[in-house]
This record gives sequence, structure tokens and C-alpha cells, in this order.
Amino acid sequence: MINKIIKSAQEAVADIPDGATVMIGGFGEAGSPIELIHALIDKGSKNLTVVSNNAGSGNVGLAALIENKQVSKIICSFPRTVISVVFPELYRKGEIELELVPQGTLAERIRAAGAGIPAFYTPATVNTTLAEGKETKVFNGTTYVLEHAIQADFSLVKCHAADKYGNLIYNKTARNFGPVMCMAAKTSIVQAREVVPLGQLDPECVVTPGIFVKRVVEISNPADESVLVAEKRRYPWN
Amino acid sequence: MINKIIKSAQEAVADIPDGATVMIGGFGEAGSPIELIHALIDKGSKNLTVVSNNAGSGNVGLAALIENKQVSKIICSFPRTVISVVFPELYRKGEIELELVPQGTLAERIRAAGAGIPAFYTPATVNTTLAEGKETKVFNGTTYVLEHAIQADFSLVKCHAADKYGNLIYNKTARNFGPVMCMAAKTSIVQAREVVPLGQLDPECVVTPGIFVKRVVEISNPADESVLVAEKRRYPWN
Amino acid sequence: MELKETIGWSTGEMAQNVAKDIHDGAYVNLGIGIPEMVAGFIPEGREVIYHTENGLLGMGKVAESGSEDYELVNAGKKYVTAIPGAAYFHHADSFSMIRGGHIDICVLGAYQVSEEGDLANWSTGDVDAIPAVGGAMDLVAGVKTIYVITKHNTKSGGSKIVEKCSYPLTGKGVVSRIYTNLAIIDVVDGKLFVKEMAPGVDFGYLQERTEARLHQ
Amino acid sequence: MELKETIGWSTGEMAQNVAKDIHDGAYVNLGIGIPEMVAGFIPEGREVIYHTENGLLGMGKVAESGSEDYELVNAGKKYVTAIPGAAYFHHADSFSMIRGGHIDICVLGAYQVSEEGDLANWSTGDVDAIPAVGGAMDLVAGVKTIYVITKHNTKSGGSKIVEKCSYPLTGKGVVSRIYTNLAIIDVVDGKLFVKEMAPGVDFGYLQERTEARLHQ
Repeated sequence: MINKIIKSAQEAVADIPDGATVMIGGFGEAGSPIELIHALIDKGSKNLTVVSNNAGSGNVGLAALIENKQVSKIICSFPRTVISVVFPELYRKGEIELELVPQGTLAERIRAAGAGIPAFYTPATVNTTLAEGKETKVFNGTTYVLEHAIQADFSLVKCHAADKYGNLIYNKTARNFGPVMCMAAKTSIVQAREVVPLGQLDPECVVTPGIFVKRVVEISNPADESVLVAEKRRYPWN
Repeated sequence: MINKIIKSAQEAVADIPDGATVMIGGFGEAGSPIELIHALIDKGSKNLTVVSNNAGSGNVGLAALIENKQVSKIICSFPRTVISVVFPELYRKGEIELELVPQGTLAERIRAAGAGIPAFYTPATVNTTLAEGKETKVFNGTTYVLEHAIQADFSLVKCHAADKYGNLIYNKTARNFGPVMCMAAKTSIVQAREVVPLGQLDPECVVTPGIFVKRVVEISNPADESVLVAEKRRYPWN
Repeated sequence: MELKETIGWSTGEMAQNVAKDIHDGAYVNLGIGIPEMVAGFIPEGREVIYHTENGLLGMGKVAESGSEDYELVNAGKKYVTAIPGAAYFHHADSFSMIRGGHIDICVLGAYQVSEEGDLANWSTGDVDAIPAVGGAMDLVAGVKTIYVITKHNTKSGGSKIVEKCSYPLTGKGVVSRIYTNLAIIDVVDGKLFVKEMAPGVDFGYLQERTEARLHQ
Repeated sequence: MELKETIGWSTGEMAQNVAKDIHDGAYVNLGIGIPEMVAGFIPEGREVIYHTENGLLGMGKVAESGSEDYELVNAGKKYVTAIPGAAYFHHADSFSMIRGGHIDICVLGAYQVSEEGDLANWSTGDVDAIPAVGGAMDLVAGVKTIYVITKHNTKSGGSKIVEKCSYPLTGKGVVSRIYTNLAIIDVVDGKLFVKEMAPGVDFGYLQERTEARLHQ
């Protein structure tokens, strides 16, 4: 019988191996699956390729994963913020590889993987350095760049509520990359603020149907990354 | 100030010219915007290209539009049903052109138009007659077909409830092509069973954000196409 | 001249054979017609979630007469129900599930299946017929495992399991297993292996009724 | 040596100039920083709907201190609010709105704008800087009308309005109008036309501070 609920974050990430490609949801702090990321730090998998819009803030969450030298490459649109220190340092030292992708292209490449579309054309980046070396094609007199799907082995996503089938709803702008990252990973792992009984989520309002979700962990009082960053916390906890 | 509510179906379709490309929502009867189609019959625009999953049933709705010789070409996935008589007749006489598109490719080509993607690759139709003459490309050892976006001048869509910004929710499987057709047309025209005050639709559950909708008409007691077909009704009303 | 089989599985038994091979927790899409019968034979203790490509995951039974909802239909346009834990979505999202490989099993009917696993089930190539494809090509291209359920022979006794399909293809090399009234046949590397035969059917009898070469 | 302008519009006045050109009913995306100020100056009687690319249509004012929601932010990661009639969506849907041409106006800052309407606003090409692009390239490629709001000159007095951008491009031929502290300038067919000048600024004064050739 179907029950995707996993007892702990530790258990949920236990099979993420070295070298895996891992998508991590969130736009800045909103929607960042911080407990799952910390479990991945505890697990210690190395040489990861991370796909995420940003590269983390302060010394917790994604920034802490990078600081712990677990990430060899990051695919993202905006790796610097006012409070990001970890990524810039390692990047300048040449210790982490960066593939910079415009935000909309990033979202669409992730969706494409989930939708079985190996590649698509987009107008973004045409005539810029980010299109260098890429295939282009003209449609109706306009040039477009060919962009390829980004698949992942795992995705770590935060949602608001889930049921045991893996149906998900999100909260406000914390939705961001969650739905497409659940679609694009072989194994999507979701932390939910609340696990609700089957039938409680309105089928008209389910944002991620359970077919895209493999594991759900209830984290009822998730840490707030913004607060941790403001408090200058570090993970592993200082 | 923003108010997309139009008084009548007649008014809503009044500027659809001869030769327009018109998307029509619905999967069979479910979600078919029958009052808008009938208004388009009254309006009498000719030489239309219609994009719709099916080609209508009986002698009402889309079938009546075709029967009235307003459609010169239809782009669809499944033009025949047990109760479709109009399209097969005209097709055999060579009086209507058919572009047959697999259902998933149809949905994705419509979405692509709405999402600013001129073309994408799909595995569907590879090695079949439907891929003949189409560009192909190999990704990771598998062959894919290049498919192009389908844009429309107008779309006619049925939804459950709408507000004056054009935010929409749908009912069950009547949702089908509505959301992507609203995205893909220059002017999307929606019939809603109910127009509700701004703020009444939960922003987490809005399926079509108002940006994709140009006009909303309240049709509070829409005819049921299945019933009309069963009753052998004809439009214009017999 | 109609060849009447006196031995072999009934349609219900064929559907039951398919049902036995559907694992607990599977996401399944059932084609229109005989494939729909499979849902009635899922063994006790297994939970299966049905996808219907017109926009519902968690499709339930056919709606009871009198309580049909005109806006809740399946791919065959039958009135159906939704189970607790269901979700509705639009067509592009629905076919993302299909094309993206998220559906485990799809059960389809067939005009012909070849020894290479090619499937022809959308058109007989009849020039007078109205061409209609629906979601069949997306399904065979995207779903992980394609099962075919079909009578072993046509009404006139012709073989539906052929060396090469003469009808237009739905997809090339897509079928994993064929469930007929006479046998269950696996497609492995361009060869057909008989996995099981109906009571009273032996290999010679089966091969005689099959154009393609069978293997034991 | 810093060149201090003693005449010209204040930043608020620049934002107000942009706001005057935003029509009633427009769907608008405001870039991070000075462009955000535009929302405060929309003339009475006009209703404008703000899109923030991280997944909200119908963005309201910045959240009041004490009532911030950590999961309701704008593209600049500021805590914001949502208006009645708002809708949340995921990133792929959000950028469909952008790429698909559904947003009427986007207001962005700039490092440089060329007379061809080329925009450079994401990188100074500094090899030591961390490259970061965000949604800028999607916005300039997809939104119908791109307005740039920027100081006319750099802090060191250099021209931001140039013949040809020396910084890496965000997009080629994408800018429609430039709002600076000294003037409002239209880009038309590869030429810059001065539409309006700030009080006390004349054409000679403006051209002197502009590398690209201006037209009247």
C-alpha cells in the first residue's frame, strides 16, 4: 500500500551517494528545505552537483553544505547575495565550479526534464556571452538558443502540507522551484510542515500531484533560514 | 481600472474576424465553451482555423460551428467520436483540412506558445507516419522530433469561477486545455459559471492567473453539450 | 470464415492476467475499452493509482447511474469518480506525467504487435477512415512499461502478433508484454518469448496461430 | 573626481517620470532597487498589477515591520504583501508570463545602454566578480516594453548612455526608453531621441554628458 511518509530527514536522504546531482528548492530563504540540507550535511555525501537558484546565505543550509566541501559544482542563476560569503570564497579559489543559467531558463530546463522534453528553444541569452557555444535557430525571423533539460538524481524540496500519496501544497512564494524540482528528479524528497490525512487536500488545489514525489518527511517547526543567518548560526550547530 | 467582465457572449466574440485562429477548450463535452461557440456561430466569422482536442459531437457547439462551414482547418488529436457526424462528412468531401497532432504534443505546443518557446523536442511520433517531414535530433542516443508552438488569435474557454482580474478556477476534468489555451491566445475569452468578488479566489488555488485572460463572460447556467447531443438538438436551435 | 477459439482465456481472465503483473503502488494508465477492465482485477492488498490523461490522478470507479458529473470523465469520455487523495491538472501537466516517464504501466489494445515490440493501434491505414490518434503516441513514447491486451487473432483468424506491422505504427519497440486469450508473451531484444499459455494451449497450437516466430 | 550634478531630477522624480508612462491595467515587473520606487508614484485612477518573478502576480506593498512573512518575498528577497486578486505560481509558470510576452512593462536599472537599445546590467565583466544573472535576461527577452531607469552618468562622470556597450550584454536592442536624472530618451531604430529634459538642462548640456549621439 502507498505510504510515502518517512520518519526522519536522516532516513530520507540516507541513500544520496557521492557524485549525485541534487536539486535544492527555494528562492533565497523562502522555500529552502533547510532540515533536509542539514541531514545531507550529516550524511556527508561528497562531490555533489547542486541545482538551485542561489548559492546559500550565511553559514547554514546550502551555504553550509558548500562550506563543508560537499559540492563540486553548482548550477544556478544568482549565486551571490548580500549575505553570501561561502560560495564566493570557494569560487574565487577555484574550488567549486559554476554553471550560470538565467532564472527562467533554469526553471524551464528543470521542468523540461520532468516533462520528458530533452531540449527547447528560448530567446533568453541570445547575443550575450551566456549563449556562446550554444546552438541557435531562427524561427519567424528571431534567433533562439537551444537549451537542454536538467535532470537530477534527487531533489530536496520544502512544502506546506502533504498527504501519504505525496500530494503537496505550498505556502505563498515559497512555492518557487518546488513543483518543477519534484518533477525533474528520480527521487524527490520533500519536507512538509504538516502531513494531513488522505482526502484533506482539495484535489482542485493540489499543486504537486503525488506521482512526482517519492518521500515526505514531516518537519513541523522548520528553522527559518533568515533568522539563522541573522543570528550568525553555523551548521553543524555552533 | 481593471475589469475584464464583458456583458454577453455576443459582445465577447464580436471582434473575431474571418481567417482567425481560434482555440476551443474542452475534452469532448467536458469544458466545452458551448455558449461562446454558439455566439461565434451567430457572429458568422468564416475561414477559421480551430485548435481543439476533438471535432465536436452531434450538431451543437464545435460540431455546429463546423457544420455552419465556418472552419476551414482543424488542428486536433481525435476528430472522431461515436456521435460525431459533421466533421467526418466534411472531411471526406475534402471541405475541411485536418492537422492531426498527438494529444500530448498538442497540449505542449499550445503551452509552448504561451510560454514564449517557439519549438521543443518530443519523443512522441518518432518512427511513425506523423513524424514524416519533421526535423529530428538525437539526444543521449534517443531520437526526438522538433515540434513548433501553436499560437492563436483567440481562445474560447469554459471555467468554473472567475474574478474581474480574470483569475480562474476550473471544475474537475473540465480543466483540460483551458489553462494552456488562455496562455497561448492573443485574446482569451472565458465563460465562467460564476463571477466572484476580487479576493474570493484563494491565491494559492488560482489555476489561471488573470494575466492570461482578456475577457470573462458570466454564463451561470451553461448548456450541457452531452444533454444537447443526446436530445439531438441543433444549433441554431431547431 | 470466422475461426472460433474453443479454448483459451476469457476477456476477464486476460484482464486478470494483466492485473496480477501490476505491482503495489503502481501509477497506471488504462487505455479505452478492454484495458479498462484491468482495474477490476487488482489483487487484494495492492494499491494502484490510476491516471487518466484528460487530467486526473486518482481516478476511481465508473460513476453510478444517476450520480454522473458531466465534468468528471475519463479518457474514454465515460463518467467516472475520483478517490480521496486525487488531483486534477491541465493537459500539459498531465502529459508531462506521461512523457516524463512518471507513469509505471500503460495497458493498451492493439491492431498488431511485432516481434520487435512495435505497436500499431491507432490506424488501419484505411484511406477512408478519419485519422484520430489521441494520446496513444505520447503514452507509448513516455510510459515506462507498455502492456498490450488483445485477442490473439483477428475475427477472420489473422495473426495480430506479426513479424512486421503492416498498419501504421503507434510506436517502435515499445511493447514489453502481450496478454492474449491464448498466451502471455514477453518481448525481449526483438524476440517473442512465451511466458505462459492458457489451459489447453500448447506451443505448437500457439505458433500455428501466430505469424511471428515464438520462443520458449 | 566625482562630477556632482547640481541640476536634474531627483531619484523620486525619475521614478515618477516612469510611473506616468505606465498605463492603466498594465502588468508590470519592477527590477530590484530604484525601479521598485516606481510603484509609489502611479497616478491616481490607474490600476497596475505587479508581477514578481519568484512567483506572485498581484504583489502589494512592502510588508510592515513586525508582520513580515518569511515565505512571502519579492525578487529582491524583501518581505512584501499580496493584494486581493493575487495568485501564486511556480517558477516555470512565472517565467512563462515573462518569456511569453504577457507582461507589459519591465523597469530595470542599467550599467550601460547603447543607442541601439542594447542593455548591460548584469555584469561589469570584472574577472574577480561572482557572475550572477537572475531573471534579467529572461525579462529583456520576453517583456513587451523595457524601460531603463538610471543615473545619467557614473559616479566618476562617465557616460552610461553609450554608442556601444563595453560591459557584457543583458540583451541586444531591447530598451525602449531611458529615464535618467537629466532626461527621458527614446530608442527608435538605433537612434536616441530626447523626449524631455529636466528643468535647467538643455540639449548641449545633455549631449556633453552623453557619449552616444542624441537627437532632438
